[in-house]
Amino acid sequence: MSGSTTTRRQVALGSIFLLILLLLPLVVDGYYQTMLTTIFITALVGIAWNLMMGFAGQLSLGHALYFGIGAYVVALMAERYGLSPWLGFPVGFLVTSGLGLVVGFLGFRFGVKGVYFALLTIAFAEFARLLFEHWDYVGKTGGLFLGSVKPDNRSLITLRGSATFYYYAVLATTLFAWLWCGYLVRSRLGYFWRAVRDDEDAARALGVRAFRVNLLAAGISAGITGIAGGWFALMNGNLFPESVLGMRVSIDFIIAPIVGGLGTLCGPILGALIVVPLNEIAKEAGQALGLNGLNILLYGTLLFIVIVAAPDGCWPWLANRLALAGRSSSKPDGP
Amino acid sequence: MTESKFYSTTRRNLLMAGASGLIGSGLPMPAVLRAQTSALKVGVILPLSGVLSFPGIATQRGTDLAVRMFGDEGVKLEVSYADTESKPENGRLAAEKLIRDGATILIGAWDSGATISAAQAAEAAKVPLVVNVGSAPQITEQGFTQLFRNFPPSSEIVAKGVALFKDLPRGNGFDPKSAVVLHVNDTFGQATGGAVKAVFEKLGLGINILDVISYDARARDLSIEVAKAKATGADLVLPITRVNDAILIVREMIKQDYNPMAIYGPSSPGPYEKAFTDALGKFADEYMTSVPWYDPTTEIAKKVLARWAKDQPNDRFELNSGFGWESIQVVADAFTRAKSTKSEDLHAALKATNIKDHPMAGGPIAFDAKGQNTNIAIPLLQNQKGAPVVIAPAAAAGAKVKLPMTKWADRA
Amino acid sequence: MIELYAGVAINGLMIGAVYALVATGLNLIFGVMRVVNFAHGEIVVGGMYIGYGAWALLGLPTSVSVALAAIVMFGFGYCFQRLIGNQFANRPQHAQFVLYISLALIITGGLAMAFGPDPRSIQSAASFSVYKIGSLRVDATRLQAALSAAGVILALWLWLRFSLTGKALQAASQNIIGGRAIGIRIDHVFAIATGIGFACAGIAGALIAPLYDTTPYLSADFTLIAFIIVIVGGLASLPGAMLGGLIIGLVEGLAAILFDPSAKSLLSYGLLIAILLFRPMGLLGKRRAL
Amino acid sequence: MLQIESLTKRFSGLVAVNDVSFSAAKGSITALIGPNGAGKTTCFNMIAGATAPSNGRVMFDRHDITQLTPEKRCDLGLSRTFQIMRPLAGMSVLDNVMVGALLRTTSLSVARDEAREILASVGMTSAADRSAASLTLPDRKMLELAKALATKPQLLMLDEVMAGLRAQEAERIVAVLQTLRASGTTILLIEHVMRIVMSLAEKIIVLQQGEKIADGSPPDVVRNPRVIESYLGRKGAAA
Repeated sequence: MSGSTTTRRQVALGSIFLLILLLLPLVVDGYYQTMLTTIFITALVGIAWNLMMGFAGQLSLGHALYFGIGAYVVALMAERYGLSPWLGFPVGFLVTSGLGLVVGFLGFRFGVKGVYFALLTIAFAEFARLLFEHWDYVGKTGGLFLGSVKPDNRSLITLRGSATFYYYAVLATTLFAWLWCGYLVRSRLGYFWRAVRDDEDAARALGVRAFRVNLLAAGISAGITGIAGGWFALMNGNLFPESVLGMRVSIDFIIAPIVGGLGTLCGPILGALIVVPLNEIAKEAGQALGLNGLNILLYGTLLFIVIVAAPDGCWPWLANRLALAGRSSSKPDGP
Repeated sequence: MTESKFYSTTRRNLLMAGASGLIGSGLPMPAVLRAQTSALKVGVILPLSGVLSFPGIATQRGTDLAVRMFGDEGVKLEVSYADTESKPENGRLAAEKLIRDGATILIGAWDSGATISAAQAAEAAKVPLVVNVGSAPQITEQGFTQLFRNFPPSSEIVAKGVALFKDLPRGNGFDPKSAVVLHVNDTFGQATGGAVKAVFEKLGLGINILDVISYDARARDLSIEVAKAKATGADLVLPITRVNDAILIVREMIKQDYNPMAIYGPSSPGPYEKAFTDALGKFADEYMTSVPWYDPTTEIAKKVLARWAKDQPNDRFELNSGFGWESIQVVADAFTRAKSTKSEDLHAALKATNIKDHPMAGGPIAFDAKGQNTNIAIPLLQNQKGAPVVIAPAAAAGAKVKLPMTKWADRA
Repeated sequence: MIELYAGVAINGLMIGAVYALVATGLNLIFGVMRVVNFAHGEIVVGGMYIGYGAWALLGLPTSVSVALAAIVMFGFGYCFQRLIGNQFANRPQHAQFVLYISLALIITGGLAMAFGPDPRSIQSAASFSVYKIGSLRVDATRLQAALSAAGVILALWLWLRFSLTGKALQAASQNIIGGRAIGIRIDHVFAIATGIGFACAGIAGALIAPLYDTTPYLSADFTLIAFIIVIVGGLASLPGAMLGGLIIGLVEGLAAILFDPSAKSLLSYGLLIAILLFRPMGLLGKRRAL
Repeated sequence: MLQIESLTKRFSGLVAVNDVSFSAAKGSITALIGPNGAGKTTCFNMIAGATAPSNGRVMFDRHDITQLTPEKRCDLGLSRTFQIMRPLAGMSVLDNVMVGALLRTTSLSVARDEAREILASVGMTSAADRSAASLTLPDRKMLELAKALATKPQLLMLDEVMAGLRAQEAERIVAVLQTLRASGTTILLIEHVMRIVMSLAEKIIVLQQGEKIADGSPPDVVRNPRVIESYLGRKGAAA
C-alpha cells in the first residue's frame, strides 16, 4: 500500500457521497441549499488554506485578504463594467494568487516564519481592510452592491441565479479545487511541500527549492481563496470591507480545516460540514433561549474539545471508522 | 434558474398539499376555510446579537407591540425572528430560513447591508420584503421588485432635516458661520456624512464645513477626534453617530471644554435614546437631531404610546420601535386587504398600500415604483429635560428650541 | 495647532502606557513559553467587566477593582495553564493557536451571555474631571490609568529582576531544559507566567473600564494592538513593550490628526509590516525567539 | 572534484573554522576527523551551503559554489546527511527517499522505483511503508543515507553515519560506500570510528580547534606527531 494510490473503496465511498450531494437539491429547500453552499465555500477556502498550512506548513491568519480581494474583483467587474464573472473569476484568480505570491515572497525572502509569518499575513489583511474602507472606488465602508438578478437573467452567462444554481456552481468549483489539490498533493510538488513542511533545512539538503515551492503553495492557495470570494460576492450581492476582509473572516475560515484535520484532503470538507451547521444550530438555540453569545460559546467549546481530545481533527478518526485507513494523517486520502 | 424555481415551487406545493391533507384528515374542517382563517406567517430579520443588537432589539420591541395590538383587533400574525448577528452577509441565509419555515412575507433587516443581502433571497423566492429600518440609498436602486421600504434614505433625512435647521431663528449668540462633521465610518455614517456636506452647500446656509472627520465604528475613545474638531474652532458640531459614540463625543467635549453654539446630528440615530439621556443627564440636553419620529399629536400615536408605556415602562418609544411597529402595520394592512397569506397576493396588496393613520410623522404610507415610501416627515428634535421633543416644524412642535447651547460648565 | 498636537501626544502616551501593560502580559507569556496568547484581548475585556461589575454592583472604586481583577485573572491564568496550557507546551503552533482561539470564543460568548451585548460604562463625577496645565487639559482618569499601568510594569520588572520566582521565570525563558536541570518546577513556573500575563491584561482592563464603554466584542482590537506593540518593541523585552506601547499610542494619535482618525491603524499595520520584514527582533529585542 | 580554499567561519568573535584548505579527488573517500568541537560539522555545513563562510571559497567540479543555496548545490550533485538525523517525520520512509529521487526525475513512478531500489541496497525494504518518525536509531541512520543517495550525488557528504551503530550495521554501510566508490562517487566523511576510517579512506584531514593540523594518507596521518599528540595520543587505543 502506497501513499499515492487510491483504493477502490475510497472511490466508491467518494462517489456515493458526491451522488448524494448532486441529488440533495431535489429534496431540500432553498434554505438548506444556501446553507450547504455556505458549507462548500467554507470547505473551498479550507482546502486552499490547508494546502498552505497542512501540506506546506505555512500558518496564514490573513486569508481574508485573498477572499475579500477575490470578491471585490469579481463584483467590481460585474457591477462597474458589466463584465461576466466568466472573465471576473480568472482575473480574480490572477490578482489574488499574485497577492499571495507577493505576501509569500516578502515573508519567505526575509525569513519571516511561524508566528511572525502569521502576524505578517494578519497585518496585510488588516491593512487591506482599512485601505478599502477609505477607497472611494470600492465604495469605502458604504459597501459595494450588486444589482438584483434580472427576470431575463441567464445564470450560465451572469453566473447569478437561484439558491439551486449557486449550490451546483459552488459544488462544482469546490469539487474541481479538491481534485486539483488532490492531484497537486500527490504530485512531485506535493512531495516537496510535505518535505518542506516537515523540515525545511533537510528538504533543501535534498535539493528541494524551498523558496519556490513555498511560493507556489502561497500563490495557489491564495488564488483558490479568491475564487471562493468571487462566489461569495455573486451569491450575497453586497460586500463590505469588514465582512470580507476582516480578521473575523480569516479566523472563521481556518476553524473548519483544523476541526476536520490538518494536512488531509477531506478534513476541510468534513470540518465545514461540522462547523457551519453547528454555528447555525447554536445561533438558533441562543435566539430561542434569549441568550446572546450562546453560539459563540458553543463554537468555542467545540473547538476546545476537538483540540484537546482529537488534536489531529475528525477526519483521521472517521477515515479509520470507514476503513479508509490513512497510514498517517499527512497522507492524502480518498473522499 | 427556471429549472430550480420549478423544483422549489413544486416542493412547496407538495408540502402544502401534504399539510392540508393531514389537517383535512384529522379535522372536519375544509382545507379552503382553514387556509382563509390561518394566521399570516411573518418573518422578521433583525440584528439581535452583535454590535447592532441594541437598536435591533429596540426594533423588535416595537414589532412585538404591534403584533399584540393588531392581534387584539383580530389580525392573526405569527411572527418569527431570524438574527443576522449584525453581519450583513447573514441576511440572505436568515431570509431563506424564514421562507423555509413558511413565512410568506418578510420584514427586515434594520441594517442596510443585511437588507440587500436578504432582498436577494426574497427576490429569488418572490416573497415581499418590507424594510423596517435601513437608510442606504442603494436599497431601492438595485431593481428589487419585492422590496418595500417604509424608511427614508439618509440623503432625504438629511435634506429635510437641514432645511428645518436653516429656518431656526438666529441671534442671541446663535449665528453659526462654520461647522465640523464627525461621522462614524460605517455604511450608514459614510453615506450620511457625505450627504450632510453636500446638503449644507446646496441649501446655502452660509455655514462653511471646515472639516469632515471620520472615526472607526469600533472606536472606544474619541478624544483625538474631538480634539481635532475643537481645533477647527467650528461654531457647529454635526455628529453622525449611533448611541454610544454620541455619548463618548459629548463626554469628550465636556472634558475638553469645547462649547459650540449647537450640536446637531442630521439623520443621526442615538441621541434620542434613553441610554443617551440616562448616561449624560443634564449634559444630554440641547443636543439636536433630525430623524423620522412619531407625531405625538395623532390619535394612533397616543394609543401606541399608551400601550407602550404599559408594556415597556422601562424603555423609550423611539425611531426603531416606531418603524418596527409600522412595519407590522404595513403587513397587517396588506394582509387584511389581500385576505390571503400567499406572497403574490400580499405583494399586490402592498403595491396598493395607502395608510393614513400611522404613528410616525408624515403623509400616508404608500410605495412608489421603486418600493419607496416618500411621504415620511423629518422633524427636528432637541433633548430637553432628559427627553427628546419635537421643535420643528412649528405644527408638530412640542417645545421651543433652546439655542445657543448652555456651556458645559454652566450646567450645574 | 501646537496645543492640538501636544494634547494628542500626551493623550497617545497615556493610552500607550496602558497598552504597554496589555502587551507586557502577552510578552511575558510568549517570552517564557513561546506561545502566543490569542485570547489576550478577551482577558482585557474580562478585566473591564470586573471593573464595571465592581463599580455597578458594589460601588467599588477603580483602585479596588484593579486589585480584584489582578487576583481573579492571576488565578484564572494559573489554573488554565496548570490544567490545560501545559499539555500544549510542546504541541505544534497551530494547535496552540486553536486552543487560545477557542478560549477566546468561550470567554466572549460567556461574557455576552452574562452581560448582554449592550455597552456598559462607568459613570461618576470623576468621569469628567481634568487637570489643567496651562492651556492643556489632561483627562484625570486617563492619567491615573497611565500612571498605574506604568507603576505595575515597573513593579513587575523589579520583581523579575530581584525575586527568586522572577529569576526562575527568566531562567525558564532563556532555557527551558536548563531551567529544569537546575530544579525549576517548569509546570509551576509556566503557570505563574501565565497568571501574571493574564493579571497584566486584567489590570489594564480594570484601568480602562472607566474610560471605554465595555462590550464583549472589543477584544480582537486589544489582541491585535498588543501584538503590534510586542513585535515593534521586541519580543521578550519588557522595556521594549513599554517603548512599543508609547510609540503605538503616539503614532495612532498623530496619524489621526494627519490623516483620518478612522484610518489611524493603517500606520500601525504599516509599521508592523516594516518591522517584521526589516527588524524582526523588534526595536529593543536582541534575538529571534522563533 | 571538491576543493576547499581558506575556509573560515567566525561566530560573533569566536573562530570555529580557521583558514582550512583541502581537496578531495574524484572517486575517492576522504575522512574529516578531529575531537569534538574541532569544527568538522561547521566545515561540513559550509561545504553543503547550510552555513555561509566568513571567508574562503568552495570549489566543486572546478566551479565556485560558495554563494549557492543548499538546494542548488544538491542539484549540482553534492548531497549530505545530518549528524542529528532529520527524517521528514510526517512522511513514510519510501516518501522520504522519493523526495530525494524526485530531484532527478519528474515521474513519480520512476522516483518510486528508484527509491525502492535504494532502500533495498541499504536493507530497508521492509520499512518502506512505515512512518519515518517511528524508526529506530540505526534505521534512521540508514534513511539519512538513503535520502542522500536518492539525489544521485557525485559528492556524498556523510556526517557520522556510523556513530552508535553495531558492527554488523556499520559493515552494511561500509559495503554500500565501497560500491559507491567503485561507481565513481566521491565521498567525504566525518567519522569517529577510526577502524572504519582507516580501512575506507584514501585521505584523512585532521581538524583541531578549527585548524587543519594534518592532511594525508591514513598511514601518514597516523605517524604525524601533532596528530598523535593532540588527538590520537589520547584515543590511540581505539585505533
